[in-house]
Amino acid sequence: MATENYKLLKKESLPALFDKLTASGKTIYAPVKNGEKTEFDVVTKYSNDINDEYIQTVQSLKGTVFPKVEKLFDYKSDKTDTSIQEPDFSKFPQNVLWGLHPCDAAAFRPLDATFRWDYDDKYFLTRMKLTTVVGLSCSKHDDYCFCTSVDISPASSDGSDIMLTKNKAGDYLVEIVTEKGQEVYDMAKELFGEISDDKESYITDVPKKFDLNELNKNLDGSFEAPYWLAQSMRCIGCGACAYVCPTCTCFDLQDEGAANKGSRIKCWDSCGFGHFTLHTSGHNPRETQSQRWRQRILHKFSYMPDRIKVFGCMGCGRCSRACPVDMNISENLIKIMEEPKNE
Amino acid sequence: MARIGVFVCHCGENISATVDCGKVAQVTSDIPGVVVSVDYKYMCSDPGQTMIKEYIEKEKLTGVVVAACSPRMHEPTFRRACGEAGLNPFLCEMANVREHCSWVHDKNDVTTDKAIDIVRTLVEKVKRNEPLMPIKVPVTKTALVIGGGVAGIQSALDIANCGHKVIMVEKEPSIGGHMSQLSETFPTLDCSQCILTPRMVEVAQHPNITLYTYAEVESLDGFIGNFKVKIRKKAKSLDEKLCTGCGLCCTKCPVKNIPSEFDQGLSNRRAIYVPFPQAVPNKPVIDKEHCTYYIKGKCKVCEIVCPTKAIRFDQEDEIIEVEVGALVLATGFDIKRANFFPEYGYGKYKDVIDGLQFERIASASGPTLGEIRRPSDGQIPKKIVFLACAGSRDPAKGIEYCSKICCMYTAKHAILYKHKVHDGTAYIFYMDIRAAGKNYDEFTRRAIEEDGAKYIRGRVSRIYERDGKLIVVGADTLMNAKTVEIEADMVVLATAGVASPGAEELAQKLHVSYDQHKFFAEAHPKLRPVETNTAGIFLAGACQNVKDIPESVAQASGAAVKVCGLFSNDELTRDPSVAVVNRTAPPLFSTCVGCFLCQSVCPYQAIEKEEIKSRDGKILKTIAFVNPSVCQGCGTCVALCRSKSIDILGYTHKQVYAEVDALLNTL
Amino acid sequence: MNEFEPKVVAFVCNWCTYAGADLTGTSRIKYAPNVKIIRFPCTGRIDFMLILKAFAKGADGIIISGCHPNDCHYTSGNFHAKRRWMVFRTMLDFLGVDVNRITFSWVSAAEGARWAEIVNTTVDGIKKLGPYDNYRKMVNEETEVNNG
Amino acid sequence: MSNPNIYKPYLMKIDKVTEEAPFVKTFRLKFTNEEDAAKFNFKAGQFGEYSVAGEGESTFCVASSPTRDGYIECTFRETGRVTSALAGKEEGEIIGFRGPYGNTFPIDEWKGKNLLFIAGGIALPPMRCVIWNCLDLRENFKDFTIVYGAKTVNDLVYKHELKEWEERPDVKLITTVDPGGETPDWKGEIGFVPTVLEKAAPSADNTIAIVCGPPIMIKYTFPILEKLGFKDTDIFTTLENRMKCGFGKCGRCNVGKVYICKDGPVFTYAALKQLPAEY
Amino acid sequence: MDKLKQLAKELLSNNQVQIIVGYEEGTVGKARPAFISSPDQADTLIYDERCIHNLAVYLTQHKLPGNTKIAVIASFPVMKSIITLASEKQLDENFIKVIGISKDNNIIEFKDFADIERYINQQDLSFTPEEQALIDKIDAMSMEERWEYWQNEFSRCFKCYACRSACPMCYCTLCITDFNQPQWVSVPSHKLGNFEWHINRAMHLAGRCIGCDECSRACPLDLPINLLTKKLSMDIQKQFGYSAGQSLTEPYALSTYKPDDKETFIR
Ligand SMILES: Cc1cc2nc3c(=O)[nH]c(=O)nc-3n(C[C@H](O)[C@H](O)[C@H](O)COP(=O)(O)OP(=O)(O)OC[C@H]3O[C@@H](n4cnc5c(N)ncnc54)[C@H](O)[C@@H]3O)c2cc1C
Ligand SMILES: Cc1cc2nc3c(=O)[nH]c(=O)nc-3n(C[C@H](O)[C@H](O)[C@H](O)COP(=O)(O)OP(=O)(O)OC[C@H]3O[C@@H](n4cnc5c(N)ncnc54)[C@H](O)[C@@H]3O)c2cc1C
Ligand code: SF4
Ligand code: SF4
Ligand code: SF4
Ligand code: SF4
Ligand code: SF4
Ligand code: SF4
Repeated sequence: MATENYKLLKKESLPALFDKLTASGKTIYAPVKNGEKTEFDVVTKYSNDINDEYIQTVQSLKGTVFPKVEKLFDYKSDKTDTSIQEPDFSKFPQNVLWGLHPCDAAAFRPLDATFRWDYDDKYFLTRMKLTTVVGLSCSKHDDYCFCTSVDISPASSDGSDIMLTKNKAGDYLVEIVTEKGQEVYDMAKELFGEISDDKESYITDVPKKFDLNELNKNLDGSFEAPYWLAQSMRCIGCGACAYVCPTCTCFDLQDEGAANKGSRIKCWDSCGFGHFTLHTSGHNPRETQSQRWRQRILHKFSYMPDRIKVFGCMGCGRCSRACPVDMNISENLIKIMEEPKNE
Repeated sequence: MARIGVFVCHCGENISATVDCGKVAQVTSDIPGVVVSVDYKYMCSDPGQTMIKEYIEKEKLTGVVVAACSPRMHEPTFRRACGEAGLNPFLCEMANVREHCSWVHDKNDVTTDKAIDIVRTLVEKVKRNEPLMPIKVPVTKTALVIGGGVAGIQSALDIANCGHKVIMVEKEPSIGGHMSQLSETFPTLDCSQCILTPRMVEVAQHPNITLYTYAEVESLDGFIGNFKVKIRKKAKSLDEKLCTGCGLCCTKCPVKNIPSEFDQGLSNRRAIYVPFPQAVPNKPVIDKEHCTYYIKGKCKVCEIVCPTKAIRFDQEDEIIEVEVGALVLATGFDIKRANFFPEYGYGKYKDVIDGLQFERIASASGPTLGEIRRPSDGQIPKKIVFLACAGSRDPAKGIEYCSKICCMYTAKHAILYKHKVHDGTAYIFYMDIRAAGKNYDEFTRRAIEEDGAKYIRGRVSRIYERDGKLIVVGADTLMNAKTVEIEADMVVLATAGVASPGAEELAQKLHVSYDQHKFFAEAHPKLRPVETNTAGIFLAGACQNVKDIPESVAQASGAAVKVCGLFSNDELTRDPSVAVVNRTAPPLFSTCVGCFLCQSVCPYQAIEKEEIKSRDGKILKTIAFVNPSVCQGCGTCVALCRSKSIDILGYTHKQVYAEVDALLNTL
Repeated sequence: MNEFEPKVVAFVCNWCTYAGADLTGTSRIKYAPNVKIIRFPCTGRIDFMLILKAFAKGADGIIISGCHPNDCHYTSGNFHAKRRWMVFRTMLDFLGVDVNRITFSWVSAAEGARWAEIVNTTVDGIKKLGPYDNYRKMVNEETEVNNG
Repeated sequence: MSNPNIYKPYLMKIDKVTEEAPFVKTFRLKFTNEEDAAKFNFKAGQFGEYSVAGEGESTFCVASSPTRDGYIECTFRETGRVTSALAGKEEGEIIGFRGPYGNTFPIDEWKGKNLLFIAGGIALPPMRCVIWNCLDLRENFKDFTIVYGAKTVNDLVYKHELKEWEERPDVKLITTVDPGGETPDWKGEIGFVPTVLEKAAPSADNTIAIVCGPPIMIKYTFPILEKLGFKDTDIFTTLENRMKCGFGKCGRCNVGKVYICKDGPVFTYAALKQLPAEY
Repeated sequence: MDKLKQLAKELLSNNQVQIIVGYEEGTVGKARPAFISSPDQADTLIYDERCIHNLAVYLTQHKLPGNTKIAVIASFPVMKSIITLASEKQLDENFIKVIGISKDNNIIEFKDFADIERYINQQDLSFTPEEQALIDKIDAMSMEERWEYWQNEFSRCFKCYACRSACPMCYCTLCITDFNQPQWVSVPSHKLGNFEWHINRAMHLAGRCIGCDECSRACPLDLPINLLTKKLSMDIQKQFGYSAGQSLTEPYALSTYKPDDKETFIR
């Protein structure tokens, strides 16, 4: 790849940048080392625990825009009157998500598409609007990663507002991708320099395991395919995969509190749960785990691209890492690709 | 749609003195679902009740909360009133603002607020109450009495005389139990058999009593009012209809050396035998274990001699099934025997005997025809030592309880001995003399004072033989634990009374509880001493605990009254507050997963298995089922069930949850 | 500021403690009004979840009381209850729940004075412990954004 | 409002409660806020999320006709947490409603046709909306036939309206109850809906059939309609799948690619045939 | 383990069982549960120290076809699970063949469940010092510290229920968390909801937990929730002398009692 021009952010400038962001009222999430593991956490200052060479966290940052539990509104009511108190949307936090890998940054696309589909979800969209994504190219990967198979590259800046790539010296090559990115840059111009370099050379090489569009075609008419059952035998139907996934959006609406006061809450749910689709009558359209596994795959790789024009998988491999019984998604997708197409 | 009426009672001034009843009514009228809330001086008075009834009709109330005294006081009153107004009585609840509020707190706002909270809680509960119907179960008016000792006999006769059918099952060839073995009885010293035999005959002849001797209960199913019992009639090898009881067979049987159970091994019987002359029924049975024909395949002497050809060698055990509405357990007790007292040489020395053996020796119908002669050589013992508490109250032997009868019968034995052997000396080792009972203490004093029994307070450590004498070594605790040694001709051990041998097994068959000593457990030690935990099964006599005859008979009559009380109804009406296992739409059918952990917590064995079957009879699921006729509504199962599959009517999850919520929500 | 008045819920069985509390009333023995009673058929019916629910709904303390051992109207409900509490209490303690806020007691139908005493000592004890803020904090936790 | 909150319900006052059958009630609901009322409109077949504070939301179709202004109605059966709580509400109390969601019956396209309504049990509500809508525009349509069945006489909902329809000369109403469900004075048919339908044999010519009912009834009714000559594009029905949001986000109701909340609940038999078995 | 493969082949080819639940090579160096239904698949079976999943969980998931005989490869925890499940009437002995694997990796063929019971009772069932140490560490904390510790841990939980799904003893078709009238356990994964969930889980497994640690292993967020049930197991063993998975017939610790159960806190 050719050499290009980048802004340069020196390693030493990071503390100052973080201080500025914090001072401007932003909440910063960054990948923080904790023993063997690295997980996203809120930080107010730059520290050496912030890991810019992690492979992947267990949990994504989905929760910053689609919290695992979100209060929609409070209500109060008595015998004759009821009132609803919405949250103050203007008080929603201004988040800077620091150091997400391209898969995670890209994951906001399907979230956005879902929460915008015909009906705008004010909660999500407000949070998203207040969020600045600082992406980080991947210098490492593991066998679970398969971003290249879902048309994302370890260096792609799609979904990020600012894109960082760490160079040999440990400094960052910076791309300003969006206006929001520009704002951050403008806020701390003095910390940035200029450099020209070839960022591709610092990036890990993730092998491509399958072709996304081929897969999409293969899935057409696969509804009755026998492989769903074969693949899902071991699946124990927990929600681990969906809960770590940066793009899964299934949720539940619940009331909490008593009749006179309380709140309505939106909280994560998973299509893998047996009672997810259970009718009150006892009938369950997705009664078996294989039907639910099929829903998971088809939703991401067939229904979403069809209905909202975006795939529901970013190749981060989280679900495969988290699954207690090794339901490795890319392995299964490859197997589906290998199936003779049933015409 | 909830339409609740709240009725706040002043109870004269009992409530209104500290609680602002008007305010309670006013505030509670704002609770959603409350359509009327009023206060009144005396709710339980006629006008008060009429007011409630009128509101029920006028306001079409779906629930009533009476804020007044304790429900333990007036719940029936107000529920009846509601019922009369056409509201299901179980849709009425009481808020206890008197005992739990006005009487225990001072007059102030806090007290009024508490009253309001109590009402609110009950309003939320009653909103979730369901109309309940009292449970009705038909009653089969036949009783089964198990055990034909004096207790069983008494119960059977009492019940039969009330006009109900009774089936009696006795495992021995004759009824009579231990009492028939006794010589004379304390404290009156009347002849045991003389008073018992007529009653035994009455049992046999009573038109309402069906007697099965040589029979045992095989299994029990069902529940109060509706038991199904399988009875095993052991083969007697005899056609009882043909047998006239002439006894010829028993005299001709060549097997002569079987120790007689009735005489406690002090005499012998034949292989075909009647246990004792007054036996009821007075017909023999063949003891298959000892009969030569059954052992070797030949003999048949009895068959040959029988004038009516009543012997049936090919007879087999027969299982009959009967339906009964109640059971009386009267299987009695037993006493500890050989092996249990190696230190006393019991079983080793022929002249160390137990109390029952002494009874036989003292009995006019016994092996010695009532003369006190010792087993070894038939000599009349001149010095005789009685040991009370042989095994009883002895934790080391595992029997920490008092056998209750020994003190008395030992005194009796001493008296009987002195009456028969005037020059003899009776020594009695005892721990304490327990003689509580009408004329009991007088009786023991008589033994000491009139009949000169020598009471020594202390334990016997050892008995051994020396020169044909039994040396009894003990300590006299009243004499500074001085060692006492007595050269006795005979020793009688008042061995501990214990549960009858098959008690545990029987209890398990019948699902009644039993204590650690295998005596059957009463439902409540004070208030329900003749009932078991299993509704419809009652206790009589020594099977519950060792007792003497008067106590056994009294309890037996008590049990009979319980049975007759039960039988005085064609149907049983039970509190509908029972547990139910939920049912849901298929394919789940119920959230119960059939772990049956609930089964073992239920104190009443009310939980059964229910199979849910498809149309073609395939078992789809096995779930728990609570038999509403048996469940007493304690709810112990409810709190155990993890998946919340059992609920208890009247105290449902929804109800109690709402109560907790309401009580705290606005506090 | 007023003195802290704790909210205490009592779960009692119908046959012994409820009747015992009735006797307290009949005997006109005064006790702290902070305690409110919910009636159960038997201690065996009391689900541990109700205890948690009471805390969640704002109770500062809880009394659970039934018949003395061997006196259970249903013979063994209280024995079962006792075992469950032994286990449940261990659990609560292990989780850092303040088990001193739960009084377990046996109060018979004849022990009216004892009921008053149990209530008063419980209320005093909880006054000393103060409001159950830890639990309240957990309940009132804002369901706001977090990273997971 | 420029940026409405799609989760926020309208507050509705219960104006009238009608007990239809055991465990089945109809609520007439009025907006507590005039502005909301003025802006609100819906079409036959659409549904909404009804909520009880503290208990949650639950999905029912709007059972009243869009031609009747100023209120909406819903008919529901008490089955679970929310519906039980709803059933406990009285006139004058407030509940929440958000909607309308979903597609509609193409009533405009039915002009000049015969209409055949076939309903079973509690499934009459979605149908009732269309029936009244069409009756209010009666002149647009030709023959008007309603076949309605329930388990027992007691289970028939909208009893007063059934009477009204029965008495109207321009409506042919056939009611039926399952064998064994009749009362001594029952005058209607006895038999299952499909059987009664087959017997009545309405003409398929220029006729639109609208079928709502329990899955088992629908399953047996479609073949009979086809046998009678109905085209699958002329047969309409509604589908129900569990849903939370009502607008295609919560992930429950889809049947393959099709979202019942957005692409439904109204489907033609022809469309149904294309769907995988996931409802 | 050639013997294992051999045995599997035999069982399948003479139709003694139709399915074998065992382990196979997974991805990225993991082992994972496998379902073998024909002799030629048997070669994929493995057994080594990576094979830690408690396979008993599959015996109550009604995914396996009914009326077929199933063989299951059973490490020690699996054996204990099977005994507990059988004592709770969840397994039909006639349809389950248990291929035990001893601690030193030898195959044990069990005749019946009673046979397993016997085997279990010959093993050392005490808690390891490591397990004890983990519990002791928490026990040693002050009440406030314990509260903080668990609040912290629970606040991470997002209620994916992997812990429940992975536990063989959590076989309820409708878990208490799915029960909504009343809503015993708050659905959302906020602090209270999580707290309620974890107490419930622990109490429901009190004395039933066989100590396989599968729950915390399954937890993607590594919550040490196995300590809760372990603590209770220890306590119940100490107080009532009961340990799960030891007996087919002995009543479960919390569905029985002894009149002389000793406690110190009831007034
Ligand atoms: C040595 C001695 C002296 C005594 N002296 C006196 C005295 O002087 N005064 C006095 O008041 N009391 C005396 N007693 C006590 C007296 O014997 C008992 O109170 C009395 O026998 C109790 O009667 P019961 O019917 O309960 O039991 P039992 O007499 O034991 O009768 C039980 C009957 O049930 C039958 N049975 C047992 N199990 C079964 C079964 N599974 N199925 C069917 N039938 C079964 C037995 O065969 C027996 O016939 C004395 C006891 C002893 C041991
Ligand atoms: C388009 C459409 C139109 C409908 N129209 C009507 C109509 O007009 N009239 C009518 O009566 N019905 C209608 N229904 C059906 C109706 O929505 C359900 O019967 C109703 O929602 C059940 O009510 P519930 O909330 O009381 O039940 P519950 O089952 O108690 O539901 C309460 C909530 O708890 C949750 N829940 C329920 N069961 C479980 C479980 N097993 N595990 C975990 N959580 C659970 C659910 O999320 C539910 O929202 C319609 C459904 C749809 C999709
Ligand atoms: S695929 Fe794995 S993580 Fe997902 S539900 Fe199944 S077992 Fe759980
Ligand atoms: S499906 Fe799996 S790999 Fe894809 S984005 Fe979700 S967690 Fe990552
Ligand atoms: S009711 Fe509960 S405890 Fe009893 S068998 Fe069913 S699930 Fe088990
Ligand atoms: S409520 Fe009590 S008596 Fe009734 S079934 Fe349950 S445990 Fe048995
Ligand atoms: S597996 Fe972990 S995150 Fe999931 S519910 Fe259990 S404890 Fe919570
Ligand atoms: S947590 Fe309790 S109710 Fe839920 S599955 Fe486990 S044991 Fe059953």
